[in-house]
Amino acid sequence: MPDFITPYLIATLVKTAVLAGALMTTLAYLQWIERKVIAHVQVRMGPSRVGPHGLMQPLADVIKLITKEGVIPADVNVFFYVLAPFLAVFMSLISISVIPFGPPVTVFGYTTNLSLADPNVGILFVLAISSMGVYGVALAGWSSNNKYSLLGGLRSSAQMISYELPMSLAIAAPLLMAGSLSLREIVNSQGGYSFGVLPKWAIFSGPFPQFFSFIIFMISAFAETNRVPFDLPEAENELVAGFHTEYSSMKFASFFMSEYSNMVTICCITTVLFLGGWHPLWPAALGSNFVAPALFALAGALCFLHGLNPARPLDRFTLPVFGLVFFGLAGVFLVPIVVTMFMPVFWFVAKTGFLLFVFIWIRATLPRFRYDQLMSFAWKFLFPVALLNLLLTALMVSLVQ
Amino acid sequence: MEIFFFLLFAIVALACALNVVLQKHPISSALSLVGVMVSLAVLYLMLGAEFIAMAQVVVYAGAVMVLFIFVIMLLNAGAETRKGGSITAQVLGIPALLAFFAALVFLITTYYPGLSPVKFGDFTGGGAREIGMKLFSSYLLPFEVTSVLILIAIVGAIVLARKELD
Amino acid sequence: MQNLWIIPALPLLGFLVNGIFGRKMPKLMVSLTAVLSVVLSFAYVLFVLSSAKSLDQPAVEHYFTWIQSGAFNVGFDYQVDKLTAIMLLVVTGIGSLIHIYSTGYMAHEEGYWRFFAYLNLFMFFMLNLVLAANYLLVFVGWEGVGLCSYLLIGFYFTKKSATDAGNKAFIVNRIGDFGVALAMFLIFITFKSLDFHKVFALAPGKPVATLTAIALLLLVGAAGKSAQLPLYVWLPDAMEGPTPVSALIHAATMVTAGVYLCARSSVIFVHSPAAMDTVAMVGLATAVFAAVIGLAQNDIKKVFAYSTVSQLGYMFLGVGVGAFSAGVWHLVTHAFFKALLFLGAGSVIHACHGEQDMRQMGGLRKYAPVTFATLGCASLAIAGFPFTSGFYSKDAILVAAHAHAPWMFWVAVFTAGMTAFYVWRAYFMTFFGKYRGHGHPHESPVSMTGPLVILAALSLAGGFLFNVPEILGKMFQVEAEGAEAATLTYISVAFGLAGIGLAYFLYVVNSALPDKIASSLGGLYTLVYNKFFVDELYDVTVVQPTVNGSRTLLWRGIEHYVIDGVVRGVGANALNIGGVLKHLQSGNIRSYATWVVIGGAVLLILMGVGGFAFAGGVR
Amino acid sequence: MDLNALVHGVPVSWYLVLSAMLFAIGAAGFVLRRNIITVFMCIELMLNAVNLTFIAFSHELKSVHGHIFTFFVMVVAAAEAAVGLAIILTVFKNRSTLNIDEVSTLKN
Repeated sequence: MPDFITPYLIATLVKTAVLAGALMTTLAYLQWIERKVIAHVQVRMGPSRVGPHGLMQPLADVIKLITKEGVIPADVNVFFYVLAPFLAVFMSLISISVIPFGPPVTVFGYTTNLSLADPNVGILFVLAISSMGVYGVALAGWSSNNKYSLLGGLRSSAQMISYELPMSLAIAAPLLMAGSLSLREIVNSQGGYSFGVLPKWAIFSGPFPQFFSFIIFMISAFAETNRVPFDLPEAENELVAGFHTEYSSMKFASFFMSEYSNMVTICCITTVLFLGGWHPLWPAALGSNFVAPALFALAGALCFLHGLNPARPLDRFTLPVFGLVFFGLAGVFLVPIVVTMFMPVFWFVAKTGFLLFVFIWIRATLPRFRYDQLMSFAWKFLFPVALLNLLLTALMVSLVQ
Repeated sequence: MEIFFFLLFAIVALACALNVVLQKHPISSALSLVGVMVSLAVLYLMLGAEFIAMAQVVVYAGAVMVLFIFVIMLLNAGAETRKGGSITAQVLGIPALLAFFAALVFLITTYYPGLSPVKFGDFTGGGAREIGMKLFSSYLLPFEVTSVLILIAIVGAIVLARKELD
Repeated sequence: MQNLWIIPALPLLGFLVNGIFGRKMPKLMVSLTAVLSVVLSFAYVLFVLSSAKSLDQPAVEHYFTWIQSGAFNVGFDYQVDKLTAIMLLVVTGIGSLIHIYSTGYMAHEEGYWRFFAYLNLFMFFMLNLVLAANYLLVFVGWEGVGLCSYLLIGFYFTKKSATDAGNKAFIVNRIGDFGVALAMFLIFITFKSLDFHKVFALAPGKPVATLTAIALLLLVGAAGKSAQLPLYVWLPDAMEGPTPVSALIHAATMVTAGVYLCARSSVIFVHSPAAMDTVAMVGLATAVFAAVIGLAQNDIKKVFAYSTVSQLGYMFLGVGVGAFSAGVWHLVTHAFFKALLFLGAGSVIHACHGEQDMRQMGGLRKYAPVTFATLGCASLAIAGFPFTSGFYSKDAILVAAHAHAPWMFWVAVFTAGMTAFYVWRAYFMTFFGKYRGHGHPHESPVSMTGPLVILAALSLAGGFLFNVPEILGKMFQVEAEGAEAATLTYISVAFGLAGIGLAYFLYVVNSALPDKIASSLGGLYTLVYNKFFVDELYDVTVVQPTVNGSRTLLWRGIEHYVIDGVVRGVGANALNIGGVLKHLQSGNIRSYATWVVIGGAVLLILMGVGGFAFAGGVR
Repeated sequence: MDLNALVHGVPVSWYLVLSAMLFAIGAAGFVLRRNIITVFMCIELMLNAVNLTFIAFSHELKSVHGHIFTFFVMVVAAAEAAVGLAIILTVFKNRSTLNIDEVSTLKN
């Protein structure tokens, strides 16, 4: 074996492969989940044709988008037109590499972090990458040589720049309490429980609970990811489809991919900064380890229940299968080795998943802002409040020390 | 290892820098400049300047250059026109530049050949904590003055931009 | 940390609020902001002093490094020790009273907010001055109070005499400030530091000549700020400002900054006997000189102004003979009774509808009883009536002076008699006899009489309530206070009583006599009445030559022929050269850039040829 | 150049030469380009080159002061970009050209 193949290299490659696979699957199925959730909010069925419960829908979408003709309109700046979706996807995927999903684990005697990288300035890295995300959108808008696209691009750049400020300020407050820029350190600083039960997450405890910061961060996150109610760059009724009007096929899909990937990343960051990362909601001594099996078992039981009274004929077969899968998962999460290794990951994923659900939920609920409202909201309300919150936090932190 | 990454990003930086100067269209120049800045950020990382590397990306690539692109889009600036001109620049420009560059390289190679080699991890004093400590102790006054400067710049930019409206 | 910065910060806050928003705020808010900021500051001073463990050693608080340049390192440091504590109490205490008084006195004036903004700014700088822990920070306060003094003297800026007086104060003070600046340079060269504790620790080992030079330069500054000979001329004119300003700045606090500086630098002074003697002589001469002028003044504020100059001379005498604590004691008691005198004078002027000439007053004791009573207390105190505050402090100085040189005692005690005479002359002219002015005099509002009463109590009892020498203890290295000599006390009291009696005889019993005496003295009276023509003398010897010299020599001579000639010559040649060079100034940025690059290349090549002298400095 | 030495790391002088090259390219752009925005970008390029020198020397001296200086350069550059671009907007509005050679009079 050549000497450059170190355990570190192997571990990194494996982690990269696992993470990339998991992330891509998540992105694909996030679309499905979103459609399903919105459908249920609106009392509809949602996708249900391809596969059981429409589970194969993402696959079908991908095949459709790949096989479609990739039209390159006549008067576009070809280089930038092609570059823009790549930039967007690249910038949205790369920041997942610094997210810590769990505490260090030991596999075959080799201890490794459950994250691809752990730079000392992790959160700055995330900010840096997210600030670069503007380019994809702005370039797409400009290179399309279409005034709606250009407007969409300009709008989205302005929006992202504006909301980056309150977001950075909201991030700074929990950083003050953690005293580090490394995401792993930030999560570690939120471990433990006050009074034995209340977790020391930034949102709950510390010298100044970061509740406002959390809210500000979430609002900015909606704007940064161009989600409803801040989805002005792609406001259909005003701008056709915004900056990606002229895009088709896989290039079009990559913008969606980047949007969902941004969502996932930002939910991970929220979990790390405010919700204590992989730390469970209550101590393991009080049985938090049984949450995962209980949840899966509950899901399995529900599947069986619905399988007994099927709404559609096919459900009679599919739902019990899902039920068995869930029961299996519940069983897996009772195995001690899995508990020690993956229970933190479960908690992390659970929190992130909940936040993603909030994103979808809000999309199904709220109307869109007007552009001037959006801007004045960022500059005249969010920014001062974030600043005030930062000042208060700094004051409290310095008083406590 | 270091030599590989250095050469990679140095070449990228140089290529992008040349592109900045050679491209006709300002938006191509701007994006090439972003490339220079990001490669420089990587070089900073190799030199142990973690914080500055990130600040480089956030401030330069993420803010300043976005502003440039914004203005280019806003003015819909096209490829440059060739009208009027400076005879001085055309006649003396290239020789002067070459002389300047040659003198600079000569000085560097003559007087700084024996500096210690850069190895990743040699210098770890460039984190946010160290810079923050220095910034808020020895450099407090410059820091505060800089904040005033930024305030002035904001006011100035707004005044100039408002004039543009009426 | 006792967070001393809060003390000056509060008035600064008041200044900012009033200065920025005062124009738009209702008067009540303005006065509330101003008064509250100072009163809170006073309260915080009390809190600091009560919570301080020991004030024997100055507790230095370092906030941040202000200037750092090579070996020159000045921090923004405050310190509090006993001397500072006393000054703090005086400044904030009297300041609070005068702020309250001003709300009544200034109630009907234009620029009400401006007045209070300036007054708060003054408080900030004064507190900065007494709290500072190094000379440079003292100098900031020193210049700041000078600025506020200028602003407040010229408060009625539509009046030419007021703005002139402001300019005069500012210019005369510049001479003193120049001395302080030179002293600071010398201190830094000698001690490599401006911090008090470092300077004072090193002072004993330095050559006497250097210390003498520093002390004398400091004395120049102190003489400017504290209106000593020969720089006293600005203070009487400073009475053009509103009366509360005269009381606060030109009687109680700012003018004592010079005394404070000398007392603060006592370590330097005691090592230089020559400087000490100079201080004593300057003080004594000023005391006598001002007292003589005070004898013949008719403007009530001018009388008190000259008495201030005279009393400041006393303080310098005390400092000069080595009785630093006696000097500071007199500073404190003087702050009480002179603030009271001025506030009382203000009340009198208020009562007489702005009249300041004592010949237009009289018989006011019926109309303004509270002013009458309180001003009486102040007059007793300044005359050194037994057991009033002035008695103790003046006595301490006199005893020290006697121990130093008996003749100084005799001159000083004679001056004390004169002081008693002219203050009581003013008192009798104002309150006794018949009212000689116009309109109906009236008593002032409570906001004005209230502070008067408090200050009257302090004037009477302040002497033994605040036994400064006892408080200061071993603060100063050398205390030359002689043994308590009862005889000396009797003599000084006798002189004081004689002065009062003479005033009573001349201005109440036989009020026609003074005019006869004046006319019989003839030229001498004219001389004194015109303040020895010092202003005219300065005008002829300093001001006119400066102005004329500037006009004839600098303007017509140097400026017109030499500089203009050079400029024209250059201009003419430049035109020719420019004809050639104008092609460089094409207005084309790229050409400019090319020239910059060429310049850079030439510079680099020269550096290479020159061997790159600083190459060795890298490591 | 001893190639074996390169295994131990990159000589600092390489960084300096790279910085000199970037600076020279930036200067060339400044002198040769006509578009005012491009010229402005070349200024940023030169600033970046200088920053690299600061960081390189900071590594050589093992001190953080060079980083601080770079930090200030960045902040000033950001302020400069804001004002400069505002000026460019005004110039464009007044003369409707971005050619630096046409903006060569100080009159009106």
